[in-house]
Amino acid sequence: MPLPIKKLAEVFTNKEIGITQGHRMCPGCAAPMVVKMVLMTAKALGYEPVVGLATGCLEVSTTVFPYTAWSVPYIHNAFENVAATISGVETAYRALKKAGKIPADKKYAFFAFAGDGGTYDIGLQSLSGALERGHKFIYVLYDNEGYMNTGNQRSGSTPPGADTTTAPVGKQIPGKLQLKKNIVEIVAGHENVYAATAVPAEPMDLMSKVEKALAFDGPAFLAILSPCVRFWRMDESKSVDITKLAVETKYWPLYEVERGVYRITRKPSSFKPVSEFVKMQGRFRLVLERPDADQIIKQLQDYVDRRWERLLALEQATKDKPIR
Amino acid sequence: MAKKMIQAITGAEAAAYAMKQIEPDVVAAYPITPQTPIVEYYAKFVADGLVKTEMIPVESEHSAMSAVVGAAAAGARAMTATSAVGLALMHEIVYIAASMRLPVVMHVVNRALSAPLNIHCDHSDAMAERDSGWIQLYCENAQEVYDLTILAVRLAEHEDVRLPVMVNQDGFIISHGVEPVELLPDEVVKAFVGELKPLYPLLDTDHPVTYGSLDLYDYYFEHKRQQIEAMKNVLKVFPQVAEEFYKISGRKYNFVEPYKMEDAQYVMVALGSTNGTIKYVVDELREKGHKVGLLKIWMFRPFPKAEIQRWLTGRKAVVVLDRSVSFGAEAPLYEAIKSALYEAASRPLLGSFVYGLGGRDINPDLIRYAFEKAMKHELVADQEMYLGLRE
Amino acid sequence: MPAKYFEVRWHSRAGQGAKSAAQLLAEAVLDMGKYAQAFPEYGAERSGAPMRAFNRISDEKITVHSAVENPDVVVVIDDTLLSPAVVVGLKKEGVLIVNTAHPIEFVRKKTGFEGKICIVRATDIALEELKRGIPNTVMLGTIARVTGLITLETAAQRIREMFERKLPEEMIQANLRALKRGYEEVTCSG
Amino acid sequence: MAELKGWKELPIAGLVIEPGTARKYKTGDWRVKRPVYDRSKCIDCMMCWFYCPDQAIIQENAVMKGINYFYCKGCGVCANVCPKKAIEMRPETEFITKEE
Repeated sequence: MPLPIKKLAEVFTNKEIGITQGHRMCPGCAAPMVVKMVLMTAKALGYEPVVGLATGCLEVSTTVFPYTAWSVPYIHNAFENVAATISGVETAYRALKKAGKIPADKKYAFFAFAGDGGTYDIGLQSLSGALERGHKFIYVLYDNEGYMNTGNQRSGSTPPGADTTTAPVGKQIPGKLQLKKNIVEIVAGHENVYAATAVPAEPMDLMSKVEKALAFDGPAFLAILSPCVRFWRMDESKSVDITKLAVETKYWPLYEVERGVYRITRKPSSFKPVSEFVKMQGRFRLVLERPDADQIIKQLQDYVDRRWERLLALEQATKDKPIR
Repeated sequence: MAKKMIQAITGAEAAAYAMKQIEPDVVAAYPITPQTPIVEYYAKFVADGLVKTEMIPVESEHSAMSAVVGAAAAGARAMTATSAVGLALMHEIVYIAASMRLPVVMHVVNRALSAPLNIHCDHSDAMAERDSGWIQLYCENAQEVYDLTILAVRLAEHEDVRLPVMVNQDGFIISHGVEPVELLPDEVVKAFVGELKPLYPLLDTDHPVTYGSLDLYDYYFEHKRQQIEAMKNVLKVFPQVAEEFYKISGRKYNFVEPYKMEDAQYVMVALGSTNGTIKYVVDELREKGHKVGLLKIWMFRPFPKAEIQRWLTGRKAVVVLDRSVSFGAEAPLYEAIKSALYEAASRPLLGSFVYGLGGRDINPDLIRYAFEKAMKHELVADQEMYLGLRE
Repeated sequence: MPAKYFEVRWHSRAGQGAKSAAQLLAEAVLDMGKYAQAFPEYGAERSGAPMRAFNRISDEKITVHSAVENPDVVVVIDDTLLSPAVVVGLKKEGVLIVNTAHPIEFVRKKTGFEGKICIVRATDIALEELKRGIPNTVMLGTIARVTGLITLETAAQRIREMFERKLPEEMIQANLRALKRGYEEVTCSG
Repeated sequence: MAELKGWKELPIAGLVIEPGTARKYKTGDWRVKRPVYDRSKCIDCMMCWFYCPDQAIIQENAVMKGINYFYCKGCGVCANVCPKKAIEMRPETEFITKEE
């Protein structure tokens, strides 16, 4: 189990977290919180993190030359290839370890961080290849549901109805029409993987999944909902709260898939309507002003309901039946 | 010098064999015709436990180069191989590897770019990367593939260079043609290439470094200037490394190979396997009393301008053969030669011949024809001509 | 830069609208029959980070595309940004225009600028007139008054055209009142 | 740009060879709202420290010591996650003269 927050504070009183101050992410951005939680968990367990980053907000805002907000080894290669890049790093580690060229007592943890663009879209092939090859790495998706680094363009993760600059809410078309890809199932389909969802508002759940990922003998994937306060058009102080609401509305169910076995890690006793999540964000404002707004919300509600039922059924069906 | 071991092997096998002796820590590669046998041979070496290399069987060339960048930044000696559209798919990361100053060695088995789809030799793939910041070496035969691969490791990793190297061989013609190759003993190669001294390895967690920062208008230019300097340094370092290689092999390499150049008045310049055919024609024409010669280019990047000037100044005519085109401009090798001769005290007559696109054969008759054009002074500097093309 | 160019540098925070304000000024200048450029600075900064935007204005066609180094006017949209850095390169005979509720002496002390300083309570005026603390239209009025680059009438016309299809009439009126107050309520040193 | 280094002085390849140099970079001047902390209400739960995206909460062995205004961008997450309302967000302009 992860350390309680107060205990973590003690551990990190005089210890580097791995990401430092002086980065240039927006005020209230959830991505640096995610990185902190992930790296603190690894470091508290005695791992030496090595970080790869896909091009994106987190990348440009943390490494403006000559400044770096990283105090762990870090590599950014390009947008679409963080998984391939970290697989090269991890393979180098195995080769050099075998050759006795690096200290045997060091516990390395290889992380690839990427946004949804670098994961769902342009980086999907590289991710799939690295998962299939079975590299021991942890891929952390900070999902802000759009190309936020470049000013709010649509991605394969943008939810329907969200206003983006490349799928704007227009007079004819109500913003993005398509549902998000189910990235966790795509990843879980590689079978010999650990895949899980998490949110900053449930830190113990998140950090225990990082722990599992670290211990898992193979590739691991964490999909973490990471609000973009700027383009979700919301109060920047509420970036944590909204992820709690995402769980409570079934928008972002918390579960994990370990070698094909599904387990829901948070089952709220009652749920809130998905409209509460939607109405908290300005990116849905224009679609909510449309005459067919109720219908659009109902479709989203139906979807999250069905997906929840399906998750429950999968949990039941896959219990004690790992696929590998 | 160790006792000679000569084997009849293909260019691809020569490449793989050199890699086996170098025994890089990591090889990441994706198969593509006509590079495939290199990957296959190497995979077998790994499977048979003949090398300790960790191989990454990636899902694309893009990931091959990406993984090689990761591995090299981590502190490993890393290699890969590709061809044509595979190289084109890597393109983005080819630049990144050079700009991160990672001393990677890559085989490029030259093949035409699509469309239409073609699997045969020309140099359009490598020429599209000529400004990527990689050192480019071109091989005439399997022996050179073997030798220059070994030499490339030392050149790439030299502290004044720290740049990746592309070792080019002509697709099918060299990669699949069997020729005798003199191989060096394993221990000689291992001693020659030595251990990689990684610079700022990622795996040194006690000294964390940041690779691939965001570098805007206040610093990017300076970092490019460093790369320019590293390329200039290649011109100093290459002869030193070549001299050391000569000591272990008895084979001499340089930026260019002059062939019967002493009194040559009509000179041909080319890259790759065609040079061997040109040598044959030079011999033949010499027998008839013609003062012809060949200047084979081993190193195209950095471009050895001073050497070119030294060898071509004062000749009567120079014919440049290009196995690629630059649509709307002059062919790459010709353009470079012409530019180098701008400052020459006595400029020769210049002619540009494009040949061999998509694997179109180049035979002695065609080369003889080009020499004859030169000897008849029928060259026009601004007029590109074509060898072996139907009008 | 040649004397024939008049140059403005805006200081604000990413997301505060300096880019749009510079564009608005350029459009108003064009309406006056002059030539203008507006261009922001693109970096890695996120919302809230200090950022800059620029204008270049001339009676003749502008062909220069280089950076503005010695502006004639510096406009500071957020007084929490005041520091000597905002007046770097500002011509001695230039003007520093600041949106602030503080006195001129405060601005002088914060920036060390010895030339002409003009202040306007643009955020307060915007809050009073528009019910939102977006000071751009107020600042445009102030710039019209201080620099004479544009007339109040042209600025008003530009605002009307820009908002006509987007905002209800009462909001357009509010913007025009904000513009006028920016013109009238500016205080300058010396 | 006289203070910037020339190409001979910079490490190669755009590498940053010193860790965490961003610590020298002030992000506190982005702030328009300032978190003000009331020790008397604080229970040292460390929620503010845990969530602060800019690591601007100063703590020692899980005892809250204050806010680092050199980095704090004023997002208000700390005030929002504080279970005891020990942090209040105030307009930065209130403090602009006080620091003289």
